[in-house]
Amino acid sequence: MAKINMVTSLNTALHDIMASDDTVLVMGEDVGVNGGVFRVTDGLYEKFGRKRVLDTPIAESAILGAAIGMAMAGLKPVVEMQFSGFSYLMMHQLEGNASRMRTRSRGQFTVPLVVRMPYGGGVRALEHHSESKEVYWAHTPGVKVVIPSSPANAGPLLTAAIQDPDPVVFMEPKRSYRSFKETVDKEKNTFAIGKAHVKETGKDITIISWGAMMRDTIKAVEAVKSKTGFQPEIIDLLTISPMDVDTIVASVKKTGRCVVVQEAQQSFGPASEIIAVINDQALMYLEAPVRRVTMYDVVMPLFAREQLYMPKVSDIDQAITETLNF
Amino acid sequence: MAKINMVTSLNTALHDIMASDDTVLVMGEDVGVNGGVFRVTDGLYEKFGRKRVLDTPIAESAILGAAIGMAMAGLKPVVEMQFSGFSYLMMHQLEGNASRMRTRSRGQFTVPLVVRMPYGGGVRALEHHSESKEVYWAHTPGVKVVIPSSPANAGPLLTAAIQDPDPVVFMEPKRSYRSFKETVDKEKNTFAIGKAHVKETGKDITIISWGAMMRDTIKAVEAVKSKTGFQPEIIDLLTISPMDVDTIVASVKKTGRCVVVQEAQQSFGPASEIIAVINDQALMYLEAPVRRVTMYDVVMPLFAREQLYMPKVSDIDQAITETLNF
Amino acid sequence: MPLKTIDDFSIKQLHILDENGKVDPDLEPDLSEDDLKKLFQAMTLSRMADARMLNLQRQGRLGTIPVNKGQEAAFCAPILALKETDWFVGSYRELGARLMRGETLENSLLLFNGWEEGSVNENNDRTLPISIVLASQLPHAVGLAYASRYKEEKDTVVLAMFGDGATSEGDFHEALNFAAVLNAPVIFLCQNNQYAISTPLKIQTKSRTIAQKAIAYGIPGIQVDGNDALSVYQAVKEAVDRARADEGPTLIEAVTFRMLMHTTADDPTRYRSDDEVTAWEAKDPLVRFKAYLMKKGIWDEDLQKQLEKDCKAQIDAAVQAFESREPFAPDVPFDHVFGTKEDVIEAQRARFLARLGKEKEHGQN
Amino acid sequence: MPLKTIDDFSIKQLHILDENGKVDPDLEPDLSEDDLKKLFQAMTLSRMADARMLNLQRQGRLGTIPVNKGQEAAFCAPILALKETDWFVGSYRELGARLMRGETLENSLLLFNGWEEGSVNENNDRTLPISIVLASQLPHAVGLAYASRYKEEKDTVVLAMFGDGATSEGDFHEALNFAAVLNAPVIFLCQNNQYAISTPLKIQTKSRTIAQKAIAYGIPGIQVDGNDALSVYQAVKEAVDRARADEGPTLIEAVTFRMLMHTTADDPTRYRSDDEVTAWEAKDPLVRFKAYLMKKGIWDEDLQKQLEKDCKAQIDAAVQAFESREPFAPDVPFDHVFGTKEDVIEAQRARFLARLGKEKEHGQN
Ligand SMILES: Cc1ncc(C[n+]2csc(CCOP(=O)(O)OP(=O)(O)O)c2C)c(N)n1
Ligand SMILES: Cc1ncc(C[n+]2csc(CCOP(=O)(O)OP(=O)(O)O)c2C)c(N)n1
Ligand SMILES: [Mg+2]
Ligand SMILES: [Mg+2]
Repeated sequence: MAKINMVTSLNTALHDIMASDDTVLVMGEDVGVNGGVFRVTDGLYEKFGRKRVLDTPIAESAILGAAIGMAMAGLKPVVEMQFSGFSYLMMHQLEGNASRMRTRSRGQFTVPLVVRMPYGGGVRALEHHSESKEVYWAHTPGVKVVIPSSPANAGPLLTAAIQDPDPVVFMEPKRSYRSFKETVDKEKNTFAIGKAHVKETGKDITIISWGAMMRDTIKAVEAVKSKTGFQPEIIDLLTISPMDVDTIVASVKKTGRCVVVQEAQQSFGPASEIIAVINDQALMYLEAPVRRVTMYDVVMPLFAREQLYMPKVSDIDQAITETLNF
Repeated sequence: MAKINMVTSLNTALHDIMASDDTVLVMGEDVGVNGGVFRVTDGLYEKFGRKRVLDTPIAESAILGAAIGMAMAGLKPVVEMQFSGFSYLMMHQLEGNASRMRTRSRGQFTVPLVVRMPYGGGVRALEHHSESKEVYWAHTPGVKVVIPSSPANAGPLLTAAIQDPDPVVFMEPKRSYRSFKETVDKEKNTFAIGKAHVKETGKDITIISWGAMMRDTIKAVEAVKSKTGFQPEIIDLLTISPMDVDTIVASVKKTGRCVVVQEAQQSFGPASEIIAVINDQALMYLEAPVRRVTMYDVVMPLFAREQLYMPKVSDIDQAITETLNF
Repeated sequence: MPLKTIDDFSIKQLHILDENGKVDPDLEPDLSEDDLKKLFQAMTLSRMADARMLNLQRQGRLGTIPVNKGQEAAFCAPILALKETDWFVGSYRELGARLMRGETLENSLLLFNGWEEGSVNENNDRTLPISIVLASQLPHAVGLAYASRYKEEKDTVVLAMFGDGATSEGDFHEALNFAAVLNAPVIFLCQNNQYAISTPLKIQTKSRTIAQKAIAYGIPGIQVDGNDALSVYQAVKEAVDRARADEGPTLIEAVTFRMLMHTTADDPTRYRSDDEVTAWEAKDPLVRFKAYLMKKGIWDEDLQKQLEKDCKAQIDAAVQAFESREPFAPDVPFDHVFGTKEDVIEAQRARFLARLGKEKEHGQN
Repeated sequence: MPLKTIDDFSIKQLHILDENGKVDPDLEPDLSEDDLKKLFQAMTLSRMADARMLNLQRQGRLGTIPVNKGQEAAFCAPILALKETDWFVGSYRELGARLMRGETLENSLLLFNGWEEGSVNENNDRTLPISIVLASQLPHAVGLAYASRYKEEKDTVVLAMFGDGATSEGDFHEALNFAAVLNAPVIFLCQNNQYAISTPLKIQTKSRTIAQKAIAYGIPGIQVDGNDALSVYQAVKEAVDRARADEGPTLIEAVTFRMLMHTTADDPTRYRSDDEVTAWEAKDPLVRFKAYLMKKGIWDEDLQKQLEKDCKAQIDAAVQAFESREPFAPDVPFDHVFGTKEDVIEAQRARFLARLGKEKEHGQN
């Protein structure tokens, strides 16, 4: 199997599922002729045509709103928000309709759709192009929030999201789009919505991350390992909500220590929920405070300063070391 | 001093500040001739006229957006969202502009405005009229989030919010609008944005709540007190963000136990952040897990079931008792 | 080439039946006696059910309701132009339309008594539940319409309703623009009842008509007398025909009036005069339509009495069924968060049920 | 009263200068020689600065930038109709307009190199920073305009710019409707450059013009040749005069073309043909305006050479200043989260600075 990057992994998944399921369609700004500004939808327009690959007017609320209508009528729309920074224009459609239609209609209408959105920093972009706001969606019942971290899980998770009966916000760490390659095993997919992936089993400390930070986290772990030879348990969260609480709790009960690494701002971030579930179910096993490594509570700085503000390998290294030594 | 309810407290604060500061204006749907659907803006139109009390078209994004423009031009708009459930239509104006203009322009432009919104359940309302989504705003840097809990703090905090140099989301627990009365001391105001209020000092357990749940929390405390004679420290959070971490941490260091009561859904809720700051700074003082009493992670049920789903006095009582006995 | 006119537009208004029930013979729609009666019956049922609901609400037997007296022609007549397989995407103030679409009055009562279960339309699965976030249902209509062509349902159309206030929302604009670009078979029908709660139309928009907003999207727009069932029907019918023939969306403004309060939580005396309301009484859509049927010789006072009796019986039965219904299971909300079983949710359900069990033991609830 | 026309509308188009610089004498605006030259100089500076920025970006000395070649008439001419005390509310593709409003090129370079500090306009505090969330700046314009009258600034107006793509957003609609209802003195100027990234106008909207969207709001709308500086100026001037006289907002559509890529991250060959671009070359706004000035006898090749030399010197100086600038302090973002000192933020600043200090010690950064 050839190694591919995350864009190719996502693109291949879209090609495959559209070929096999003609209720799947793709829509958004510049997703057709242009293949998407990051080229995730490249080639779909040529292959599946205008009816199934829709270039839309610039109207995020109507894009999601129309997709909700399509989903209620039995289609499976895959919507692209050009950047997550523009997804807040459809917040009310997601909170008010996509997430609630099943409850509102007691299951008479359901909304199986996927909202893909590139998110996160590190690509020297303009304002609004670098945020990590998974909490907005995760704090919304009825929505699933999925964040792949690598080519190997991106395509398979996107496929699972499209097949899922519920609205899925699928956040793609744009910094990881082309930064590394992996093989993708289409035959035995082990990634499922709602399941975290234990990347490495260990006994000394639980390290939790997701999205683009996963790779920095692994680098930091390797650095600490080379110094101390500790055995970390590494969890790639993959689904932010509903969270795989059991995997987290079981791990922390075993290790007694935990570091959470997120790109989102600190306060009211996903790490807080992870800490809360550990508090609920494993507090008495903790030998040190759970350490969170996060962005600061500032408006994400433009790119001249963003590297200073995003969590760095050295921050993670330090957090792991201090937590081990607590 | 006469006892007044929360609506009167807010209404009086608006009357007073508009009389003394002619840069303050009020705008929103039905806030003028009709005095607001909850009558919080009652009488302002008659007193201050159409120019300062604007009935607007139904366009939440433009309401906030226009207010942002007014604020940049030196006015202090007080915007009403008719219900918090319709505030998500202006999410992008808040996240993308109100919260960022100071950062974006390095202080050349600032956005001193208040967005009032009735929130929360318990008034037998229709769909979208009963949610508690303070986290959406609290996870947005550059925005302050304030929630009064009683007539005594509502008016003073609204005044402080209007005088604050930043955008403030001011969430009003509609269930508490008319349910009880208090005297409001205009002379010596002790409520400030960013400061929690320690309602009662104690040594056995820290109990934190805000908004409408505060009153149920106090009822529960009284019930447990009558059984056990324990000494709780009760914190009324008042400002959700930026959070008064010092007050929380100092209290928990003293008591070693904590219960947080929120009306918002459990996952990724405000209690998780409170637990996270306790974890960061006071974990080793904890003698029991911090207990969170919350709504479930379901779409807020319509009123036939809502009482079953909102935290009840008996739930709080039980959480306190169990945490004390842990 | 200096200052030149590059495009001209005009907005037309349709009136077929005058306030006395006199019809313009050139414009009279081609409707069978049965259809005309069916429409009148639906309007009457709506009026009477609405009145009963207001009554129940005032007695504390229902929650807040949006009443709709005066708008019956504007929301019932359009349904006559639809097939069952067409989609209906409404707002919250179209009781009669929903009943025509197969919704049971019992379910409406349940819904407005706080039970989501009342949102289910057991007789038609192409009628969306009520939509409260103003204009947010309009993009859904576009998506449903697009899906119908995508699935090669060649003649399905979508009828979407909303109020005058909703036209100020961004979603109204985005949806109409989207529909126009996609050539989606949607009929956008505005119930212009002159008010959005307390806000009169002139504060809502400076355009003289809602119909002219169609020009912004390059689609047809027309204003009709919304208290004249025939005008409403005819305009909708023509728009439906165009949509079926893939000639794209239409915006229709039905000019009508909300005779009572916005909802039972509202006090209209705060913002409008009795005179204004009285002036509209003369235009009552039911009175006018009845006069038309009588003039046509297909209606009389005996039929009227019988109809009222039937409606009352139907309403009584619904109220009876609604009030004698066993409560639904308390934990149903957990069933519908997701279409999959999720540990987080199931753990919370267990906690919820345990708590309920304990409360039962202790005799609380 | 049957089917009758209740309103008529027409949309006009203004052309003053043809592609060869020949002016329609009846429509020629009343502009002084100085103003005409000032405008041409601004357009030239904009063109040359844009080209240099593209160059710098290609060399990795700037981040992603939105280039704007071809639109100079459409965004520079309007500024000539403003006073310094009027407000300018732009989007991101109006470099020349911003320079005319007192923004320094050095600051533009800083901004597009990732420094918020570049957003500050030291010479004019009524020019908002660039706005990236499409159409979201339009409601701000309405608020600024309302505030000017509230504060009894009797003749302040607000000029707002946005693209053709932005007209599909809900905020466009809400803002224009709001402005109309409030009678706010705003000039809404659409830079219709035919594309929104890869999306051509016909996928953006079905209306033949953007100008006709004004009809939806009951306000005047006009289309102008956006590559003709005189037409743009004249239409804006008339709208400004109306706004100053409290006659309300206007929508102006300037028909122009984006000659290059959307931003430096874009590859326009994926979605449009060379032919299409070439056809627009003949309409270049600078060529045409220069020919007009020459015909008028107020411009010649010597002046042209001098102008180009001056612009180059100015640009060189700005690039030089930009590249030799000391970096700003790293912790400035903490200064601007709030206007008050907040413990949570200051604690994080301390942690941030401590970390930086440690990194300095360790020689990292
Ligand atoms: C997005 C949104 N904002 C505000 C409200 C609150 N609200 C409910 S009904 C209403 C007035 C609607 O007026 P209109 O569209 O004319 O419909 P009508 O009620 O007259 O039928 C308002 C403001 C809402 N439901 N949704
Ligand atoms: C709300 C929003 N959605 C999407 C984008 C991404 N985006 C940036 S520019 C652009 C195209 C804008 O086209 P137009 O309004 O015609 O302006 P132009 O770039 O042509 O000047 C898009 C889709 C954005 N900036 N804001
Ligand atoms: Mg109305
Ligand atoms: Mg454009």
